[in-house]
Amino acid sequence: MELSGYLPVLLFLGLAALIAAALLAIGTLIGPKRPGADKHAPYECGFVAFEDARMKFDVRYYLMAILFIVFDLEIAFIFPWAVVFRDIGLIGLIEMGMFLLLLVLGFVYVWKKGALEWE
Amino acid sequence: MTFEALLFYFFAAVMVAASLAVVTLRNPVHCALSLVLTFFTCACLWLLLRAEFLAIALVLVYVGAVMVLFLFVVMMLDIKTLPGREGFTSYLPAGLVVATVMLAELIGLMGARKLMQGGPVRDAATEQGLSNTEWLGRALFSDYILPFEIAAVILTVAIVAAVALTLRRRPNVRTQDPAQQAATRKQDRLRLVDLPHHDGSKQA
Amino acid sequence: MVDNTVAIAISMADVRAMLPELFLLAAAFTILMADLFIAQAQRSVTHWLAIASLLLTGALVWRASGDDSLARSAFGGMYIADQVAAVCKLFILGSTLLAYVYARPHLKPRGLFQGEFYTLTLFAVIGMMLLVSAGNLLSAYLGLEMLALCSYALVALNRDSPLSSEAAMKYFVLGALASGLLLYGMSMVYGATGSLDLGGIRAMSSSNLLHPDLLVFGLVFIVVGIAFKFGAAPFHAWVPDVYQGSPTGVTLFVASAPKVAAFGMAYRLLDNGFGTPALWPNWAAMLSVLAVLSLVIGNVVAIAQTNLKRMLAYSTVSHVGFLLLGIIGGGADGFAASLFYATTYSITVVAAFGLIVLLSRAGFEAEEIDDFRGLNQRSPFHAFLMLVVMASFAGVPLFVGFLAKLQVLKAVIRADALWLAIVGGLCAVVGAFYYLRVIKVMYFDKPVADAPVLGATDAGFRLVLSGNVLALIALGIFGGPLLTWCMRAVAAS
Amino acid sequence: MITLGHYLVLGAILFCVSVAGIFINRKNVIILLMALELMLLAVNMNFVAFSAFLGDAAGQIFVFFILTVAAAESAIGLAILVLLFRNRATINVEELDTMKG
Repeated sequence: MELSGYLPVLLFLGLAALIAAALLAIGTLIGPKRPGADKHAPYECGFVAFEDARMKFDVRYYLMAILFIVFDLEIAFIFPWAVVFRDIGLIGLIEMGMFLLLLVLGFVYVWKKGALEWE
Repeated sequence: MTFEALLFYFFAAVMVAASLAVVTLRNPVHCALSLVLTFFTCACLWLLLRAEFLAIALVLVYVGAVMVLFLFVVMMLDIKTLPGREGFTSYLPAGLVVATVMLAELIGLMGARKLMQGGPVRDAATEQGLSNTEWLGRALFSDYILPFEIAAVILTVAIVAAVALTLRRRPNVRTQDPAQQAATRKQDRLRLVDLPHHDGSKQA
Repeated sequence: MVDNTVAIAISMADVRAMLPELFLLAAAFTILMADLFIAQAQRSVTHWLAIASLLLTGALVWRASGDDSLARSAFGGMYIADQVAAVCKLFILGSTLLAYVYARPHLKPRGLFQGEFYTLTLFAVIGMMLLVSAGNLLSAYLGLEMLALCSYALVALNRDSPLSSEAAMKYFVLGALASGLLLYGMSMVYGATGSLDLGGIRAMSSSNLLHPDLLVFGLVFIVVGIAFKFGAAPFHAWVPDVYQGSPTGVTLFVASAPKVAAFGMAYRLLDNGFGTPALWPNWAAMLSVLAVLSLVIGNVVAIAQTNLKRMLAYSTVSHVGFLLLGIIGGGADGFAASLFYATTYSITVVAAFGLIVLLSRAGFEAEEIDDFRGLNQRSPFHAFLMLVVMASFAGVPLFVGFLAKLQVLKAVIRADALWLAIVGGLCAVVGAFYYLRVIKVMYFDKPVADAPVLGATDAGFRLVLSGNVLALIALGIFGGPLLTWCMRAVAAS
Repeated sequence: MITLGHYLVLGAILFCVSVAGIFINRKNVIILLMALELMLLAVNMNFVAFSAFLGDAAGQIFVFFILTVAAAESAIGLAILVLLFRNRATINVEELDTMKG
């Protein structure tokens, strides 16, 4: 593997960091700052906010995130399999079939339990 | 110093700083974001080690999924009630001493000085004319069949455990069921009845 | 075009060697699916399916252990099917079976009689079977984690209990820490030997190491990791909380079979991997410290407990100390003594928690030692069963606990560690005190006015429990065959 | 030149930071879990470094499995954390002391 292939990525990252830092710096350096109570209020007109904007997340997001992790990992396993698929032949296909079967059964479990429903 | 060595020291410095931030910052959201930075710089270091596949997998799985989960949970636990770190400073000196002594011991015991005289990193995959992913895939799907299948079982266990622990059915939720709405017939909602006249006779 | 095809060396022999695990895996997934379609009223179907699959798996293990035509190692050395693995697996399956029988009357009235209890325990059993058959650091790690992940979830299964979730959180944090330490050690061992295969590590460590310093360094972390998983002092902090905090039905499982699996892991890593004469003194010295600490801390703290589950937890710590004595002894005799200890302990402890279930009923947990006050007047038969269990724990002659303690003490004496044997003997005497206290409370104290009546259990439950307890006496008097079996197993492996 | 030793020292530093994090953190279980992730990262760093310098695939494959298992592990750990918060309304390590003795 040649690392030089990643040079554009590195340059891109460096440039992105540079631009982000520059924009923030310009904003803080030359922007006018006249703080006041009204400026800090969430809404300059209308009601005063009833509660904190940081509301609690629902637990269902969490369940979705877990399922996402599991299937993300599944893809992470499928990727190298697809790359070498031609070399490992039929046994490779059976292996992946087993792997997917087990996870599909897990998926059926989640589905039947109703964890995917958003009520 | 070569450019690669320069990159190593840069990423290593960022990684150590970010990992220190994970354990010392006050706000859990900041900690989680520092952990993201740690994972990311670690992936860069793995690229320097020619472990291309793992570097990408680390970013995809950890930065893309696991840290999202961590952030969800931080958000789920009402942030106002999260404890501060009042006792933090009292444990800090002891923790620092323990960590420094342990680090010195670890480095001494594993003979790091001697290990620093070794040769450069070997790129076994390229030597065989393969990409890193091919090299790993060929080993993974031939010699590691059993662990590969066990991994599927472990992932299923994680699903079952997570659902068993956190899924709660709410009994009193009223929801719309579009399928049911669309399938409704006129007869289900509308009933035509003959109302008798006040004199008791039926209308003609 | 160049032929790049990878030769994959897998044959039906590999699959046949692993048949028990594969069968149980299929059964676990079948139960996972079937349970989705079973109404709560018919949940017993899941129960009986789980018991049937354990029995059949046991039969397969039994048949495979006697079949010499089967491969002893499969999947390129990832999986080892030797006699030690067979003995461990039979007792893992057996004590899980007993745990199922005893757990049902406890789980049912508490709303915990769910399919997840059965599927998670079955997956944990598969993890344990893989762990005791591991021929490679990777398969050992995966088996261990499968057991651990299921255990964390099982401890937290009672979702509305603050105690359960607190115990599960502690268990999780310390368990994950232990895995981290174990893995750090494994990475060092890999660096030193360039191999993940336990046989390969053993071969390399006696000849040409790449980095000799790293091997012993890694070994330290591996021993600490094993000690954590065993619950040996000073890494025992999770044991009492998990025993007390989890529902008794789960404690039944977590306290019994995993101890046999932990022995299996120690045997694989310390004997198959690091069993060379040059490495033995290194880990034996570390284990000696852990064993003495476990014996002393476990026994002394247990005296102060008023909660029976917590007392049994500290007594577990001390029993782990005894178990480690046999491993320190090393060699075939030492490991055989430990194997005997682990297997008999697993069926003793499951009986002890079974008796706690018997005295519990809906809305009431018979956890305090005081709940057993005057049990003899209320139910002489159950008081007698408890007497046998406690006497066996204490190591009173004629009971199986005595025979087990004798074997491990002999093993350390043979290894020229007389001082360890003396510490062990003294601690056994101290330990006898708190077991005898339970017996005293049952026989000589007056029952309190609002003494709990025995919980509702069916005849099958009582029959199995009585058989379980009688086995403790039978093995105490006629324990020879099991002991010989253990010795032959270790010698042949 | 960057050698195996450099990477191992880096792994050791990460390991010590995570142990220190576990020690000084008595207030928040989430940060404890993050420190545990750091420890696994230290392990992975060692494995990848050894694997790269040995030219052996086994180490990198082990890391792939550690990533898989650790993701499953943190999913279950966070599920327990959610339960704990719901039952006890705290995730303060020092307040988790209902059981004593």
